[in-house]
Amino acid sequence: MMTESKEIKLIDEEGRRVDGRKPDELRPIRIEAGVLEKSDGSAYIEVGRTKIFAAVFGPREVHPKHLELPDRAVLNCRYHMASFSVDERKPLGMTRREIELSKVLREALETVVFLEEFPRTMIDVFVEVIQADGGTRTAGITAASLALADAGIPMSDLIAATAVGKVAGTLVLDINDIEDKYGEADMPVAMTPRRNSIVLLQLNGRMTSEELKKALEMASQGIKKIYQLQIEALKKRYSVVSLEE
Amino acid sequence: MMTESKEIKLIDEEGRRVDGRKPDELRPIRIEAGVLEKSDGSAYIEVGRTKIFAAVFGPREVHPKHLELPDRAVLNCRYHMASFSVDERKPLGMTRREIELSKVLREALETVVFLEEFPRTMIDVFVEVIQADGGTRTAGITAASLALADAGIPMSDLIAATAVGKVAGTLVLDINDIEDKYGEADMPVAMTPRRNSIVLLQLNGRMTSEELKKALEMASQGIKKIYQLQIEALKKRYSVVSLEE
Amino acid sequence: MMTESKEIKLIDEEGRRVDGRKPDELRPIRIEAGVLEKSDGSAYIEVGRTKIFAAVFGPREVHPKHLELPDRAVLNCRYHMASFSVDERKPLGMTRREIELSKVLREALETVVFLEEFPRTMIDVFVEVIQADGGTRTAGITAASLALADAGIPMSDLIAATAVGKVAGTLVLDINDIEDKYGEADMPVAMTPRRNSIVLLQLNGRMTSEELKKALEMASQGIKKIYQLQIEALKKRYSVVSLEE
Amino acid sequence: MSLSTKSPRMSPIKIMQNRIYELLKQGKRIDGRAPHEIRPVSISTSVIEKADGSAMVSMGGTKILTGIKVETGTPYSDRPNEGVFTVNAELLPLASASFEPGPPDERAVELARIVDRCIRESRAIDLEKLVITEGERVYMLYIDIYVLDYDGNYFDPAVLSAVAALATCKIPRYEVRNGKLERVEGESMKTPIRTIPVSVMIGVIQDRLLVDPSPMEERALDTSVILGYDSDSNIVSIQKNAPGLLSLNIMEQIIELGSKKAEELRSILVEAVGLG
Amino acid sequence: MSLSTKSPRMSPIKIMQNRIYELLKQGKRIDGRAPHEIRPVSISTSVIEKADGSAMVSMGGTKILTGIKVETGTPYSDRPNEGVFTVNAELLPLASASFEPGPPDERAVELARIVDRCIRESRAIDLEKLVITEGERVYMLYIDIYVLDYDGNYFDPAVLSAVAALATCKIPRYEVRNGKLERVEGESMKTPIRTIPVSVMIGVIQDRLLVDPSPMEERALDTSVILGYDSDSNIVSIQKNAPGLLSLNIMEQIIELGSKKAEELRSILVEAVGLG
Amino acid sequence: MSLSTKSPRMSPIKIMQNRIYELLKQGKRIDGRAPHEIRPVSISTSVIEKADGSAMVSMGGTKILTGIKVETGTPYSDRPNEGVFTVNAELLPLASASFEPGPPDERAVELARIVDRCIRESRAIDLEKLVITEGERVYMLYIDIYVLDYDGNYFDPAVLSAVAALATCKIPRYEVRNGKLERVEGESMKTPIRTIPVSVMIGVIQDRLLVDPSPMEERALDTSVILGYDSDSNIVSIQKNAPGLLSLNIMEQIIELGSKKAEELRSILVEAVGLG
Repeated sequence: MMTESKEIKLIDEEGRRVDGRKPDELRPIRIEAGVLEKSDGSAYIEVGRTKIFAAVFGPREVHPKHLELPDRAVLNCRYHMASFSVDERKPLGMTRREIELSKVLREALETVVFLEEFPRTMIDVFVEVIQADGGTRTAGITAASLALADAGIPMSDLIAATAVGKVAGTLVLDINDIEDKYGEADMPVAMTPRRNSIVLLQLNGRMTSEELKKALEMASQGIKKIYQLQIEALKKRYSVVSLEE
Repeated sequence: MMTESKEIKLIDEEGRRVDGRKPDELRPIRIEAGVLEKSDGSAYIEVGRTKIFAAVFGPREVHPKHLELPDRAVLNCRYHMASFSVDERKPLGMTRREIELSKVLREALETVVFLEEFPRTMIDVFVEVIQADGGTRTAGITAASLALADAGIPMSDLIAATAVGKVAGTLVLDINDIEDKYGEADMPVAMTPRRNSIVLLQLNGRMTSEELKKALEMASQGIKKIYQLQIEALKKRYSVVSLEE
Repeated sequence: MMTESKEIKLIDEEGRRVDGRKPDELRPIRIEAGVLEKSDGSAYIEVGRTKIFAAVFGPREVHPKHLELPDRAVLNCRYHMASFSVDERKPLGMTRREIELSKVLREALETVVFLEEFPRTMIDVFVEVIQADGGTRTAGITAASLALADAGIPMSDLIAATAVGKVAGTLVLDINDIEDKYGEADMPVAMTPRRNSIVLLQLNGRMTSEELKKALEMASQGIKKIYQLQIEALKKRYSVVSLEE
Repeated sequence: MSLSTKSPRMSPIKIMQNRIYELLKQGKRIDGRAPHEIRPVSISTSVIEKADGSAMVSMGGTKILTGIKVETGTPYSDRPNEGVFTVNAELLPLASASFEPGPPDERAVELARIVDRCIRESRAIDLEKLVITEGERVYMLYIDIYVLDYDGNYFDPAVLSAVAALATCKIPRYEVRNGKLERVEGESMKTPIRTIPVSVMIGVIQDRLLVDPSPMEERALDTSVILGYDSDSNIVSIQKNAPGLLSLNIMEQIIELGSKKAEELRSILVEAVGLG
Repeated sequence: MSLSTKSPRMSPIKIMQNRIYELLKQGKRIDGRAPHEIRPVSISTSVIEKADGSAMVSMGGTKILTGIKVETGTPYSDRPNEGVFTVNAELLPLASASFEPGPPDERAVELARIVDRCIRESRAIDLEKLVITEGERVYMLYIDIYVLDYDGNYFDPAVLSAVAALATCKIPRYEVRNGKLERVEGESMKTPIRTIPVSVMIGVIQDRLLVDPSPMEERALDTSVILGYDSDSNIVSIQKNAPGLLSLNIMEQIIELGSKKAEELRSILVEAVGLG
Repeated sequence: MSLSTKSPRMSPIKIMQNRIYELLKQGKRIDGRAPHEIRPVSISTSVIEKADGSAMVSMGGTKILTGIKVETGTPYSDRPNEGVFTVNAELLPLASASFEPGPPDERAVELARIVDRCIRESRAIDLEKLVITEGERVYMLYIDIYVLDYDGNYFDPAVLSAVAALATCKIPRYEVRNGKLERVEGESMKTPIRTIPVSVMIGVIQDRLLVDPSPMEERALDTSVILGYDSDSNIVSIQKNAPGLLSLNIMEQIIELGSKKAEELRSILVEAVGLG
């Protein structure tokens, strides 16, 4: 994000992006709930080539015991990338980036889950990035909140998320890996769509105050669309469940 | 084990092996029980140049507490090699090979130890390879079961073990390091000699079904001989103990 | 300490050391108690360019629980150096040297703290070396015992400490980094000044029995001076506290 | 350190074991399968575009993803004319309530080593064809296996996914030009495969065998064995991976059964990756 | 793995939160500050002679020490003409009863990454001037941050101390002579600084904002955000670092408030290090 | 982090301490030894054929195995004309119920560093003779110590075994031929030894000293000191390794006693390894 690319044209003469999208256009998104057998809830998301599984276990016994909270559930969140999910093979073990993202995802999820309903228990959320092509934390939390819903964990709202970037001076919705690498800014945003409130917000890169406000508005519009896809995925899942039962 | 050696003649014209043995001949073996002061039971074994100590502690309190089992003892087993036991200095810490071998040794020992007699306790078995010249896991479990007997832990039977190899197309008993390195297969086998049943079995390398059956038979014969040495070691130990007390 | 320097003149014609001191002269020392807000007791020390913070927490709950002792407090001590405190950047994490020094500092402090007065609790002592220019363990324990006093932890005596070195055949008090590096011996000594007894003693380097005895005497003299500075620092602290309250 | 685990000897296990054994004698299993019946297998390859090779394999409810990244590096000093491969496996915590986050535990290490052994001992990869400059620069294949959903027997689908990923891997070509290693843009080569190893996990209850156990069956088994076979029906690896006695007689039955099931799995694999 | 911590939702927190909110509505805070008032800042530079750059910063009772060591090394292959810097942070156990010894936990990692982001994304260091031989040898700056005393908001003083240490850092000069890298004795250069990034931590309780929270306020906040600004008032980094909802409307207020406070902090910093 | 351990101050200890002290005043010890009597020592060298040097030492019931592996590597930049050695120690869990598996704890680290100090500060190894090419290639000796059975005082037998292994070590010869480092097959050299360091552990109860303490004595001691001596009776290392007061007067007695016992141990060692 530090050097503006001299070679790669991030916005062409017609205002199109490297993958042909318009600035405010999302990548193709596929969302599915209930994709894994053994977790209590799960989801799969594809945003362009970004591919992520999320799974939820719990509420279950807290282990180790001393982490237990008397008045609510402990929410545990792990954001993790497969070694082959990125261009250069990621070594095994958690990187500092994965540790930080686990924290911001956990904090966002804590905002919506009714943890008080399950004191002395633990809810585990595992986000596994199997391919990373930009926007993994936002796709990851979108999948994670769906997996929580699939697990029947009560929440005040779903969380939907996307990242707004700035490339060649233009704000663009749902930035991909190349735009992130050669662009000027990457701002992941997660919101509770019904209340239109931010639950996760980060920025890497430079924006003016005005750009930042516009970028938040742009994110908010994209998030509403992603939320619709989540709802559809849940409906599909529930109808399947209904048929099955 | 992958390339058949072009230079080293693993079987000579007279059918002898690199160290002069016949295919079905064990290396010189020395077994001794009660060799360490501070453990509850111990044993030392030399199989050719392979040299191993084993020691047992317990049944003792389980630490940490949450590993305790209500209906039986926890058996803990660690297979570990000294840094200088191998040709290239082994770095400190457990290698993946040591982790795997700790598991297969533990599983073999669990088969014979009457764990149900000691609920909520722990039995620790430590196998320390001080020189590795082939057959360390089989010599290790042979010593470990002797150390358990020395510690007075009740078992359905001792375990005796050896490895059968395939070198230059010939099945050979109790393979050594060079045969392992340049041969075609290495099959460690541990058995309960009285019931003639397998408790540990692995294979690295290629064998036909027929070879495999013959190799198991060959192992079984060798194991009977090693078992006799274990019995002698125990007798010697008990007679010493009787004299001492 | 292994090669006597050929180039650096550790003692000049007039018997002066590299920094102009006489053999039995301490470096300028600054000691202050109560320098940190959030710990229960703290101290800061400068001995020449050596700069160290020490802080004490407790008596407080033992965590994890199983470390608790029924008849006295657990004393925990960590000696740690900032990465930039030394000439070559120290990698993050504890070195073997830091682990050893944590042990000898803990043992020295255990000698004077009345641990029996606080059974089932923990007292934590953290020594943070922010610049190391020789004598960090001795300056560190001098600060640590002051921090304990500042925390109101009852002790039989303060601990004061310094290191005696041997450079170019001469015994020198309070050796600095260059003398340590190019000299023949470094002997850190910590004592309880009122009882004139040793609580920490190490030696790196060669001395004859006679030299060792003289060096201990020299250390004892230096320690008395440092003790006075500790007392002054405490008085200053208490008077400040009195004014504040 | 390897520690006993909770499952094997608890009394509910004994009851389950009896039930499974009674069914086996009738040629049945709890989930309706025949004793020697493997669950449905599905294999998708090249599912991760950023990996050089990849395969998602499901076997019943067990789901495994393997990805391969190819790098270049120096060969082992005692094998200067061979490329290098390493196998890692992770039992992801999202796959089962019994898996915990953190560095690979003994089960994950065992899985990685069993897959490694199947590939290495069968000599499936012609490593001599993975040399760029002898003794100096070779291809290094990192085969990383992730268990995504654990519904029993992760061994056989892990081998399937690793071999499927290998067989469809596109190794980026490198050349030494003017003494410098350079990527030959746009060019890649297939992994030089010599044989198609597969593994077969076989469980024993008393005198009966079953294949591809479910988690409930795994807990109830007297013992179990995983066997690797090459395309010529040679046995290339064995791992008895649980406590319990195994008579020589039962072992002979296991060898024969394994050989048949290996052919079955191999034909599924060959079809999926278009080899043969 | 990131786990919930004890503080946020306990009922004593709610009571404290109400009290803080009532005070805020009256333009007050528990420690007597105005809502948008930063605690007194003091900055001392070059406090560690063995470091190439260093700064001790206190902001109220929070005390941070940053030291920089410069080494030489190889550049990243995708940035052959740029020097390298890395930021580490440790929450020393002597700074707070809530910090534990051991490897950096998620809070320390977050702190390091926020400081890194402020410096990196503002392009504060002209990395192209830190090259000795393009593609081969560059300067590497290790920026290590230690929290010595934690009395709330370690973010803003950490950025101040890192930037103060950078701005006053004396980079030892190296040259390549006859193909060998050599230290040019006695010579050093200033860090090539292009802009002065600072961060501002802003807390939210309902519809009110406060800056530079105390520990008690941190626990009572609905949520909080740390924003980094460059000298031209661009926002260069944001981190929402706590659970809680944040409306777009409040976020706009935060951006504006942050911009003002950033200027205030920058002028203190510029004066302390003699830049401008 | 270093934590208090259970033993030192419990009341059963006080009773044992009184009993030991009363015996000492009569010139006796619980196991029948005189206060200044070392337990029987046995030294076997070259016990591990795969190591370049090795020695098994028992001192009463304490048993130590040291092995040395020689490799080649680059010297430290500030000592270009010296070989390198490192000492590691492990307190194997099979040696005592009080040792746990895992990375070396503070006791193991202390043991390694005490042995290292005895060898390094006595300048026992002529490191300048371990250079292959100055500044580029030197011999590196890895001295690894394993405590196999712990019946008190592992320090003195550890030093004995390390020095015995060194004195009998056969360093494989390497040469640089045509710019390449090559092993000179079949040739080896002795470790260049300049002095024979030994250590003596001395325990203090009130005004009495004892040497080579048993575990029971170790727990009951007021304090203890380990001293290293070279062949010329210089003291080369000291470690007070336990809490407790030590008067200057007692320390003088310790120095003299240590010197005598060091000679005794050295003569046993010299005889065993055939040096002198």
